[in-house]
Amino acid sequence: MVLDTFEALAMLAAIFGILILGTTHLRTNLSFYSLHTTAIAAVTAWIANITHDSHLYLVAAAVFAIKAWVIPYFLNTVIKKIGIGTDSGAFIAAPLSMHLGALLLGLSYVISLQIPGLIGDPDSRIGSTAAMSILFSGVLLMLTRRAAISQIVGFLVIENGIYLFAVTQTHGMPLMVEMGLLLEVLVAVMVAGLLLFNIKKSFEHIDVSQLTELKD
Amino acid sequence: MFNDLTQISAAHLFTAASALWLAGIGLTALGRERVKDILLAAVLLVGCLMALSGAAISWNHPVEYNQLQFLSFGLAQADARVDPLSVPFIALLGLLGAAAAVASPSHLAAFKEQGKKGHYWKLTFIFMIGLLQVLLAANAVAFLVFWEIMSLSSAALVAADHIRHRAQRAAFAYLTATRISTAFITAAFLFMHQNTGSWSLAAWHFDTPESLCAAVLLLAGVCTKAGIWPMHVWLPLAYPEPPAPTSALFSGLVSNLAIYLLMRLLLAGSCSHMIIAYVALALGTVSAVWGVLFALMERDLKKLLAYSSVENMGIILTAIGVAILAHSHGLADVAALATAGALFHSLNHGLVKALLFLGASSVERAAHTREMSALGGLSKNLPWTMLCFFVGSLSICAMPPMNCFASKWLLYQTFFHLSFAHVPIMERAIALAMVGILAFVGALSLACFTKAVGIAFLGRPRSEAAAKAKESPSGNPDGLILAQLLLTVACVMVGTSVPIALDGLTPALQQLTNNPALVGSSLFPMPLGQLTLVGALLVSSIYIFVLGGRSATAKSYITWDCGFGPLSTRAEETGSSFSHPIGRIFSQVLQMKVSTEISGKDRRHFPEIVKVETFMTPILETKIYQPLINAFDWLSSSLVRLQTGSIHIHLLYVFLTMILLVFLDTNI
Amino acid sequence: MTLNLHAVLETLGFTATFLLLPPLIVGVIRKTKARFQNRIGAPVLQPYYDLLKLLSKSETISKHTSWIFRSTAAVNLSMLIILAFLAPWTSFRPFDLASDLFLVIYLLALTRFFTVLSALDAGSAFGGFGASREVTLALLVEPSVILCLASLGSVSQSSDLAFVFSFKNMELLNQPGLWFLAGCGLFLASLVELSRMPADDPTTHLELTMVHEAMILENSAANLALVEYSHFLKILILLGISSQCLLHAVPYFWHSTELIRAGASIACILLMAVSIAVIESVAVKLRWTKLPEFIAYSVAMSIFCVFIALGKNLN
Amino acid sequence: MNELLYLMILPAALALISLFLEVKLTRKLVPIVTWWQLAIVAFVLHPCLQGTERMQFASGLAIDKMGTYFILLTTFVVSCCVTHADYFFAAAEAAGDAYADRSLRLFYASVNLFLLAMTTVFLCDNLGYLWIAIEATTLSSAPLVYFERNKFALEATWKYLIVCSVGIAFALLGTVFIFAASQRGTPMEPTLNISELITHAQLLNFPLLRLGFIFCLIGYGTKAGIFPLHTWLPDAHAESPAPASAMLSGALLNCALFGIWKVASIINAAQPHSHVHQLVAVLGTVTVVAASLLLLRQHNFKRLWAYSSVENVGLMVFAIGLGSGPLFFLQALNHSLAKVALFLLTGNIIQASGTKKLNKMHGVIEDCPIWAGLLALAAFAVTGAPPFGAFVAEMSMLSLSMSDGRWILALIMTAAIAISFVAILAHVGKVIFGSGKQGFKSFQPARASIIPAILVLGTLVLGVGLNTEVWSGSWSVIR
Repeated sequence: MVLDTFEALAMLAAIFGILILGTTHLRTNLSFYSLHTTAIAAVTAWIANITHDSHLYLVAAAVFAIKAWVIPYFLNTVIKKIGIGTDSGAFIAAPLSMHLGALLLGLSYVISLQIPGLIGDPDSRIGSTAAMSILFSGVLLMLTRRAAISQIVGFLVIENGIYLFAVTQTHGMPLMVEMGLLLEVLVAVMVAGLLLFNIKKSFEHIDVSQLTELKD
Repeated sequence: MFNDLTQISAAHLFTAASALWLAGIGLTALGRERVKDILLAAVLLVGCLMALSGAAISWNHPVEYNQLQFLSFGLAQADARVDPLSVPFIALLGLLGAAAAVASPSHLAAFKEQGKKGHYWKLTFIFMIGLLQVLLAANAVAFLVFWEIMSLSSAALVAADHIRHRAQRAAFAYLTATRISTAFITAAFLFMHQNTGSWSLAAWHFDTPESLCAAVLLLAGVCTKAGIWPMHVWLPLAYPEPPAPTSALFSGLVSNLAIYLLMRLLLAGSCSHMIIAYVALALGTVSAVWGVLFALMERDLKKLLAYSSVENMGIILTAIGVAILAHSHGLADVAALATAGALFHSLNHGLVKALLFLGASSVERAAHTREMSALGGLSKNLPWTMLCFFVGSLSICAMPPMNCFASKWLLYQTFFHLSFAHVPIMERAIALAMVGILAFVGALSLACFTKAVGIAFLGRPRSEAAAKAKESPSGNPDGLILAQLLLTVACVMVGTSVPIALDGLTPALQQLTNNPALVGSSLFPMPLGQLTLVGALLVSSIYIFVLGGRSATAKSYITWDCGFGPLSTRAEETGSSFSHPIGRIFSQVLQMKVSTEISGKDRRHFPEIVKVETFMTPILETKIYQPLINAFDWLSSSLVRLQTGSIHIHLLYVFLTMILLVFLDTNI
Repeated sequence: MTLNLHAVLETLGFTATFLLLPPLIVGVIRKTKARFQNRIGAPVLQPYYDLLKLLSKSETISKHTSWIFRSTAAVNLSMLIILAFLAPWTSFRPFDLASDLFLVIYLLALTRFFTVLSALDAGSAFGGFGASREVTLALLVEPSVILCLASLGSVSQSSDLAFVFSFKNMELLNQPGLWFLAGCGLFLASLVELSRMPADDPTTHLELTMVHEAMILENSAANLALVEYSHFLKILILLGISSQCLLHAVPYFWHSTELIRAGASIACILLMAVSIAVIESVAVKLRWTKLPEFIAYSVAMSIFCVFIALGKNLN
Repeated sequence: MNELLYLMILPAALALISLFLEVKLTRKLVPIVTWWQLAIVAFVLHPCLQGTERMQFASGLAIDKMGTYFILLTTFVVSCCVTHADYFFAAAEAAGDAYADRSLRLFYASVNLFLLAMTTVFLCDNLGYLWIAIEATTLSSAPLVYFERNKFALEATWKYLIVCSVGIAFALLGTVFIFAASQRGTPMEPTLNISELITHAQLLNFPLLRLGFIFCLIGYGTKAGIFPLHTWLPDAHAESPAPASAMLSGALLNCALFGIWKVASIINAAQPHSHVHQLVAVLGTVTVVAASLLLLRQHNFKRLWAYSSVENVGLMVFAIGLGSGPLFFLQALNHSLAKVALFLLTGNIIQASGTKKLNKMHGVIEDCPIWAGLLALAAFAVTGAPPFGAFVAEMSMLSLSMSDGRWILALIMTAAIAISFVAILAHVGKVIFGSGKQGFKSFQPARASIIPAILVLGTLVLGVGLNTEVWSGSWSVIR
């Protein structure tokens, strides 16, 4: 199978996404996340190139600026401020979850064949596979990591997966929507980061699996 | 012309009564003196009199009116109508309401807090409005609305003495039962609406195959509300709890309205489902026997009365069952008898049970207890209460010439006539067996009420409180006694003029049986009034000529004590020992066990302390309801365990649901 | 309106019969029992003397009693007098008074209601015992009585006992089995209702074990006389009804004259009195807990009656 | 465009002002302005209330009758809550645990942003904007949940934020799918514009549309609290201060459900009787059943009402599954009125008795009869007892469901509603009845009752004055 450039980039993004699963070191996670988002921005730019859609360039730039640069920078600052560098542990050991992520990449391919309406549309299959895989990586990240910051990263990865899906399957949504989404994600991360400080202050840790006071 | 006039005025009277009561709620906020109680009682009374006169005017003239149509409950407006079936119940409501109004001020005089009085009045007025409008509702939605208003306000009245845990529990049990009943009835209404496309109660007929489902649901709902076995467990808890005046309304009307609904829909709607008839017969029979058996074993005076309601509701239900049966067989005479029996008995029972509850409340007020083992000898201190309770007991045991005798007689005749009608032999066998069962139930209820009167009022006082009891705080008969007397007179009057009463019910019976030739009094050919007269003459002449002349010379002495000297009152028969022989016979049903504990050095010959205790395990509660509650509890707690508090698990739910829904979506 | 002299005379005769006969029946029972015990016994008319004696005595009343106690005797006697007019205890009836089956049963129940309450009124332990037992027995007996009579009524399609027991109802003509079973069932039930052996021994003086006597322990003088007399009247009526059943079982009486029937009615009642005496002489009082087993026979009879009645109307 | 400005300017301005203004002033000012806002909204949007008129503000921003109703309801709820909040904070001061000025400033700023976001939700005619607006409601309400600044509030806020954001992310995926559906195999221009999608619904790629709807259902359903996605809901509703709980329950849930409704109306236009509707109806029923069972075992007064909200969400989802917009709104309206009254009253009672634990509360009727009476009435109202409005809505729903042939669901629903009634009344009964509580400090009970009384009266009027056939007939759009 010969991959298009943008497909190759998408797969690269998926692989970076899986690599995030491989370590509990938070700053490494963030670096991988940055690379992963950069790849997605590149996909966007390449598709803009194909479709000659000028607004996609803008989106690519914004994605790169906000998601690959501002957000990781902000989260890095948070990590520094609260002084917790590694995740306190995972429910599934990090390497294992990375392997699981890799397996899910395969599954994603199978699923993307199943999506109704996309069947028989070969040019989108790799893109949706990558997007699905990223989605799964994010889900795994959220489900297996204890640190609050990992959950934020997990959410971001899921969001990236959906974004990649949108870009590859529909060649980008309307500009206003894309920009709104970006802004929204940014604010969400900010709010979550502020809460993170408070969690650290109140509980002296950021292990969300210990937040189980509220139940029936 | 005259007809129009009566229609308008009857409708106006009912609306005005409701409006007056509504205004009464507002009046509770004004003034703070005792005058207010009398004013509010007057409001209640005037409303009741309006309802009574409205019923009298519209007795023979069905009225449909739209004065309440500014109220709209979403699916339908508050259409109202008065038809022959609702009129007798409205009359009962007016009478019992008047009794409650008369009893209220003296009941409230004992209250210290103003707030409680306010609650009492507000809830009573709402309750009354609910009761009246349920009877006037012409469509199912309005019916449901007022039905719930009535149920909820009466539940709040049950909780009137809410400081006590018992009242809270009772209110909760009642609320649960009434909500379950409403759920069933709602489902039945939905089905009927689906079948007929109309909410009007008059448009519903239960003679099509698809109406079976609705009929079953309706029966279930009515059984729950009327306290039919096995859904009666709430009844002995709830009936004793409301304040004295409202307990009369509660016991006399709440269950009766369920029966009213059943008659309105199934009888007037010409139900032709045999299965309904059989189920009604079976459930009615079981609850008649069960109710009276438990009533007999009961130690609490008001609970005894409550269980007796279970019995009577059961009997009425059997009659309705037979009416359906006879209707589908085309037996006009049996159907007429059964319908008349059911209708007349539910009215009579309402009247009598209200009277008895007022009497029991009077006892409770005087002796501060309802435990029969702590009562006794009240006939001296509470002569009026005693008289009224005695008459009520006579009536509820269906002793001639009381009103319940006539209705019970109609029921006997129903089964008797069915036993030689042209129906399958099984049904005839059931009919004859039912005659025996009715006799059995009658004998049990005689045992039950001789116990109630004999243990509570006769003999010697078993406690200090009973010995010091006074008819009323002032010692003179007050409103509560007056209310009892009112109902007593009503009972006796109905009992001695049965043909007139039945003639009054003729329009209702015609409506229920769809038989315009039916005349109520023709169903009851016995000259009971004349017999009563003869009996009364005989009794008084024997009393005067044989006994009366000698009372002056009669020597008053203690009760025979076998020469041991004054006996302790503990040697008297108690309620439990009175019913013990019967309890032993039915120990399987009652789960009755007796434990005897004898202690002392030489236990066999010289026992020092003998302790005998009887235990009863309520079989339904422990064997059916407790497991059911446990099951719900288990279900609930396993669901609660889903809420682990771990965010990871919560996220997992989101993902799993997503997978499930996507799977479902792509595969259906 | 002209008074029908004949009817008046008939009524007077009828009234005199049922008013005077009851003590005689009891006298017969007592005499027979005495003979069985090889005693001469009191004269047959002794119950009359006893009643008269009681009437002349002065009364002692417990101070704990209420008006119930005083009125019970009057109520019971009145109800039984009415019952004597209504119930078909003899084939001879001076006038056509509809006597409804259920009314008869409930009038009997009314007397029980008062009796039981009056027993509880004085607050003595014995009265309580008696009352408690009375209602228990009534509970067991009532269904059998009503089923016997109702199955007769069901066959004749009428609940009017006067019609059922009139020798005119052709539906019932050839039903000796039904009549006989009903008669036996009613007789057994009457033994219990009337507090005779083996349900109750009216002659012991151990009130602890008794039913009826325990209930009337507090009554004295005229009050006692009325209560006793009412009880005698009840014996007459109940035995009368069961004897009527037996007479109807004999086809001969269906075709005989009224006079023969009337004579046979009285004779049969007296015969039954004798048989009660015989039973009481040869049987023992059953233990209280064994009584349901005895009453079960009566109930069984009534169930047979029901079966026959159902079969008779089998279309 | 001008109208849009009118609708948005006040909340936006207030959000800014309240950050800087004296808190005492803000507490008085915000309610007054919010009631003004209600008047303005009513004035601007009143043409939409008559007939079928839509108002188009800009591309992707438009409002129809349904949206207008909801926007009015939301503004009304927020107005009530901020009005009551003034009392709430005064009572807290009187009880001696006044909140810091900083907290209050943030509270009022967030409330106004929250109102702004919610207003926007109903103005959206574009699925993308809708998503953004709904996510914005989450973000702006997070500070409200965290208002108490304790560990519990923190935990609740975190769960709220993360679970809802993740859930909502799926709604984004759904939106993408619907966008793809408008792109594939049809001659039309790809669009996210809802009214266009509805107009061209027949041309859309239905399998993709359906998939998109499912993802939107999951996403907005998480926000709305459909079982088993509701897990964050009791935490957030119970830990936020009473006025905020009331807004979360009475206004925010409606926004999420409105999202579901919007997407459902596209499906409805594409294929009116698809299995998807059945699925939604079943999901609603499951939610009601589960919530009614969960209600049986509650120990915390506010969690009780939170679960009751879950139950009502189930009912609204059921209405959406039946495809009936009017009934959906009617249920939402009645639920909002009753639930806001309940949360506010519950807040009062908790402040006065100093505990949230149900087993430690008793005898409110002795301590403060007016609160007890209102609590009972509101509880009746929220459980669908007549003569309150929820009864009308539920009855109409059941009736509609019967006529659609879904009588099994109707029966299950009837039973579940009965169970929830019993469960709620059991708890409320224990709170109301019994002997009075030691140390119950009711603060200005009459003043505290004004807003709840108005709300209860409102739902009562709806219960006795509404003819649903006439009313829903006037919608003409859908059923």
